[in-house]
Amino acid sequence: MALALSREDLLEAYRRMKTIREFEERVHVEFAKGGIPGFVHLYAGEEASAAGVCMNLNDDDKIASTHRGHGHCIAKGVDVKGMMAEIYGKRTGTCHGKGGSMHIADLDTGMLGANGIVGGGPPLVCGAALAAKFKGKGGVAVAFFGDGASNQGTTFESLNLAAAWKLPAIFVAENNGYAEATGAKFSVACGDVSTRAVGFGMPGITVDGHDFFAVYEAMQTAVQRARRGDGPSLVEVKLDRFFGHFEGDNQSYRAPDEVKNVRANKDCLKRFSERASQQYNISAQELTTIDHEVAKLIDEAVAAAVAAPEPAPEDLLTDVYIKY
Amino acid sequence: MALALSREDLLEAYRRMKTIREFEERVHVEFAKGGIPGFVHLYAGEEASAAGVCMNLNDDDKIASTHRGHGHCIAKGVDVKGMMAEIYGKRTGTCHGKGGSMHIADLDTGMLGANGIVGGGPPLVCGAALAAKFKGKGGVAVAFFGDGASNQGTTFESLNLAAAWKLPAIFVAENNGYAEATGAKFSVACGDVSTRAVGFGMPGITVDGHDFFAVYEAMQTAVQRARRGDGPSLVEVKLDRFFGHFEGDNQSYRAPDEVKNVRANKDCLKRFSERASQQYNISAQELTTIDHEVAKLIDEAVAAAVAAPEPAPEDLLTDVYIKY
Amino acid sequence: MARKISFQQAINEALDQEMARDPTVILMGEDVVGGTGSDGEMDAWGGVLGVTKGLYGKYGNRIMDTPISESAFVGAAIGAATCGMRPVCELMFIDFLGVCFDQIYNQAAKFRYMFGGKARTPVVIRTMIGAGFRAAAQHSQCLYPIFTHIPGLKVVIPSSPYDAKGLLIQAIRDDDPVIFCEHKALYTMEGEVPEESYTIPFGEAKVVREGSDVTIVALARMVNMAQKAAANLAKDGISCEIIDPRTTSPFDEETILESVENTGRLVIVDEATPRCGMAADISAMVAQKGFNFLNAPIEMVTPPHTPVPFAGSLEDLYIPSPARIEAAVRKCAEYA
Amino acid sequence: MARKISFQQAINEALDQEMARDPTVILMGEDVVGGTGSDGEMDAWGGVLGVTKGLYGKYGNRIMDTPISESAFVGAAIGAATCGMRPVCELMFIDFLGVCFDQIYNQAAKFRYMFGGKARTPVVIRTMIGAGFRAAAQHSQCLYPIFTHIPGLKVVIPSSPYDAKGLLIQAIRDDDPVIFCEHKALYTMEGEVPEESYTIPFGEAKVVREGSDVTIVALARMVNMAQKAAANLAKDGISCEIIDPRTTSPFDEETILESVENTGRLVIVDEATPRCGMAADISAMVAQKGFNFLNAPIEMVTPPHTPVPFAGSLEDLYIPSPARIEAAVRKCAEYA
Ligand SMILES: Cc1ncc(C[n+]2csc(CCOP(=O)(O)OP(=O)(O)O)c2C)c(N)n1
Ligand SMILES: Cc1ncc(C[n+]2csc(CCOP(=O)(O)OP(=O)(O)O)c2C)c(N)n1
Ligand SMILES: [Mg+2]
Ligand SMILES: [Mg+2]
Repeated sequence: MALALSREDLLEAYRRMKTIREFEERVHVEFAKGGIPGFVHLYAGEEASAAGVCMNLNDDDKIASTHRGHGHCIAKGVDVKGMMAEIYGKRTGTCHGKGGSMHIADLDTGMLGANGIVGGGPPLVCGAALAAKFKGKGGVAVAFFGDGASNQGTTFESLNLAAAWKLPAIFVAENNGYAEATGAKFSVACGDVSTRAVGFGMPGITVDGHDFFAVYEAMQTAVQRARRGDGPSLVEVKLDRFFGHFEGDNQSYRAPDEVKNVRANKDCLKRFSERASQQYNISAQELTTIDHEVAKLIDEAVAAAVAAPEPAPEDLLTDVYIKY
Repeated sequence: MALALSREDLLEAYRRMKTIREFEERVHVEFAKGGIPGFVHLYAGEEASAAGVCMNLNDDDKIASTHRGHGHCIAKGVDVKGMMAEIYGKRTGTCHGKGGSMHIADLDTGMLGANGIVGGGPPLVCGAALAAKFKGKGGVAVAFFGDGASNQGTTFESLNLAAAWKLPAIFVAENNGYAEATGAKFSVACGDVSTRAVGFGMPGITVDGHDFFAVYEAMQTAVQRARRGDGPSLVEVKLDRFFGHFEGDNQSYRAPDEVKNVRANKDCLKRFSERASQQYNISAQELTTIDHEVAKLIDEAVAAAVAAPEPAPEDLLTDVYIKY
Repeated sequence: MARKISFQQAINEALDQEMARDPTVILMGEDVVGGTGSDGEMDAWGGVLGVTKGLYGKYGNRIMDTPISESAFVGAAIGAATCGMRPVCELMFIDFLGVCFDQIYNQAAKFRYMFGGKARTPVVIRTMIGAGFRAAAQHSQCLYPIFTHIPGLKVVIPSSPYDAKGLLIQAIRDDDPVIFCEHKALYTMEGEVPEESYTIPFGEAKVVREGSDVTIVALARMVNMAQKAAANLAKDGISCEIIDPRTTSPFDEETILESVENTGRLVIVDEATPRCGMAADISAMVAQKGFNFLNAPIEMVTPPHTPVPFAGSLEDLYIPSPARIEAAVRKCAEYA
Repeated sequence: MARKISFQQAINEALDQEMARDPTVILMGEDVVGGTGSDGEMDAWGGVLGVTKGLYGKYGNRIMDTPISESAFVGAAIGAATCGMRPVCELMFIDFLGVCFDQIYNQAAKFRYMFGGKARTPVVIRTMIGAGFRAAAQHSQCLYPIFTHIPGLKVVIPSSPYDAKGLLIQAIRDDDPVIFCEHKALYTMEGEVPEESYTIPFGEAKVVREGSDVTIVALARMVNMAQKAAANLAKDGISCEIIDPRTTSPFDEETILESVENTGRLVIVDEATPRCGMAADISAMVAQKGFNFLNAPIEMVTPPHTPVPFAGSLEDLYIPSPARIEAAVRKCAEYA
């Protein structure tokens, strides 16, 4: 493996993953208390994917996300406090409280938006990749989508268009085995999503999404290919979510103890820490320092969000058009 | 090859192909004269596909067609005179003149409709196959679609749904190399459409669409599989159209002499006749007799269509709902 | 008939009774069973809000989970309908019509006309509408004006458990394609519903409250809002007649025109956005056919021409409220 | 400025001039080049009716053929717009909106609002509308009421070569998503068009003909039909004022209201089907805001609530004709 990661990079990767984890665990708690409105889909358990992908990207690169978008946002560098305020529907939120959990976007950091429409992102990523191609500076665009979204026509079309136009796009299928309560074993008729790559004339690979390093490496290859102008790739990341489809889901469609086992044996943070210490000589101390910083950040984010003002009534009518 | 075709079957297959050819050549001529309104897409050159597929089907089986639907209709047994009248927009037409070339349907013969929407048919075929499955009598449903339509999201989704539900459906990709003026070499990013089958967990095969026997055989396998309850298949048929995308197309996007060569060397009727006489002992006389009958039928169809009345003004408002 | 059940139970019961009665009735949609291909229990969800829960136990494979492929499975429902089945297909939220709309308006809606009267497409598409859940711009729309615009479709929008059951049974037995809109904020509403099966014909509006000063036309959750406003207005001696069209296509013009003939004043309350919306449609009809009845301009109470905002404070402003309805009625009533 | 060119040439010229001016303007759609991946010549088609022909020769890869994947390429245009390009994307016929609608109304239209004002999506979707080609139910619709219904979209519907050029240039320079509707029966219409580049602002109706007895509002090809009717009516001393709104969103209410204030009578002619349609929308607006101006019920001349039939004899009955417009105007003028 030709990892291009420095020690600093690894600490940064850990920080992003840990921030996602803490963010989601906390939103879970706060939601249960009743403080957070709407539909909320948590990313906990899948952190290695967002981080493994985004550690390959820079600020000019773009990503499009899904309904389960918090992790992608954090990994791409969206401000955590703005996100938390947004989830609470506050005026200080990333989208001034008008978008909420399913619509966090931050074009400045190249985050083109979470999306309430399954399969909504891949076409947009074709466009972002096309713009990058015209700009000619080697930028790439990444579409995250789930196993469920892999069956949406918009996703298929985008794979083909990206190949036909030879776009610098990477399609990251986050296969967590479920679309809501429906198993991927049923819904993805070919088994692995990556099997579909050949039907679009692009390379496809399946990697263990509990392993940051595996995701990072597969993405590295795909990103390099895209930056070289050789076209798109499909990277399937197999992983598991720690929580239900959305907050409030009792998950009886999952096997008994499934989540417990996942948390015990497939925790990407644990795996990362082990390998970081064994192979890269990163100390427990270093990680614990990050843990504390992250915990503080999330505490502050929640406190600020709770204290922040609601949007003003006049906000209802603004931002529909630039000029009308 | 385990062909189940009797001599009578072969003569019937020839009759269908010849009828399609004559029908289309004549519509071409009449269109140029100005007698036929609207957008008309001719199927001439592709007859072996429609016939090779439909000779495997019975009246209970269903097909869904495309904008280029005349051949599928004739092969499935739709009344030729009704079709011609429909294309002329007459009250005696299959659809009483309200549908036209792009919307000929005849549910009684299991023809669910031509379709003006590229990719409109495959979802409907999933439904027809589902209905057949519930009926439990071994019925199947076939979706015809082009290389262009193979890139439409609705088509991809249908392939996956048919596999997930294990439907008795067969997807026939008629790859004539073009979607309007756009080459399949560009638009189908993987080359052969059949390459996509693996991404939907179903068998895929590519056959020579100028060869009735090749199409028939591949379909036989697929239909048997479907009737057995083993699920869908994707059959790609490679062929060439003799005319432009629609009437009026000057075809400058095709190579010089391309059509001439196709007509000279890849005419499915010629190939059929040769093999029919060599291998199945069918005489030129027998075929000529059919030719004459077909020519007469088409003459009569045109004469009747021209003479037929326009729809009545009150027809404008009928048939929107069964009851409103 | 004192039995009270919820709107959601009324829908479940309608489905249950029709499936029991007619073996060609089948159900399909994302997680309408919930659990297919998973390692835990089947029927874990019974629809994202539990509306179809329990039907799998009774009808097994006649209720089917689908991949997230709306074009394919909505189209499959339509195709199966043309082949003798009576599918009830769930499009989870009406907001998702954009990924399957072609099958609905270019296929199902037009078959009968294009095919010269030969097709029969008895399909029902059940779908959730409406704001109020803090579900933001892509899970809160009404959008039924779009379906109402399309010739060949029927559009049903119940406002009570009683109507939900009777209209859904009618929809399933109906031979034309029907879009059946369920306002998610009504699911928990309780009301009297007969246990036996019954149908409510399409195109017959319901006079929800009789009155003589101002006519209010409202659909779905807005009927509720209008009732609250009317109760308040009654205290000030303003008598409102509330009419719920129940179906927007076909549409009962008569009941509304008769009422406006009496009152001379009309307020239309609708949760869809205003441009080419339902309120405009009804207003135009009355302005043409009831021109002489009108003693005041028609008032329309709708959300603004904006997407649905997420924050609760904004969403509450977005949705027509009893207070806004009251104000519109007063303005209309006072006009001289 | 005596130069006359066709509607179709006006559109080609607008695209050409904007591509020359601004390198971020790119074009995409099915066969907008025509010939990609084929064995013959490139730019063989230049669009299915030749509207973009010649641009490939000038701008090469800035104009791109696409697979038949409307969701992907319309979405790509939208995505590229959010990343600094100004794509002009062709949806061949508006009838095909059903296979890509989500990207338009849930994505492009809502980004700016959902993202709290941070997005900018300067995309233009050019698309053909209208009947008259014997193209039947799936290639002849108007459907712009659906786009007009959606907050966040702008909708432009030119009726002359001059307007087509100026409005398209405005659309390309506009920072919001624009649906640009081209009536296929107008492509060959000739008219005076300046060679230089110019813009026509959105939301400004055009008084196409001045008159004092009856106001006629009409869009696209219906402007033509209305002019024919008005010419005939003038012979009988009925003076019609014809107003073309040119854009349905934003919508110029004032020009119409002012005219109705003068005439007291309004006929709306529209080629879209009537329910929740454009005619109803305009009617409702006037019935509310111009109630006191009206001396007669508003007349609406539209197709019936049916799909578009194939047969020429039926299609001609379907499309609002000068004769039907005349009759409506007379009825309106005679009302006392
Ligand atoms: C077009 C569309 N269909 C259905 C839904 C409802 N829905 C939201 S999330 C979801 C499941 C998505 O599954 P997957 O893509 O695997 O992502 P995951 O939730 O597992 O991260 C569904 C069906 C939607 N939002 N959009
Ligand atoms: C959804 C949709 N997009 C575009 C069109 C316009 N159109 C009609 S036929 C056609 C090409 C179809 O190509 P293919 O599927 O290969 O069929 P062929 O014409 O070669 O038989 C196109 C783009 C359409 N009718 N529907
Ligand atoms: Mg999943
Ligand atoms: Mg083709």
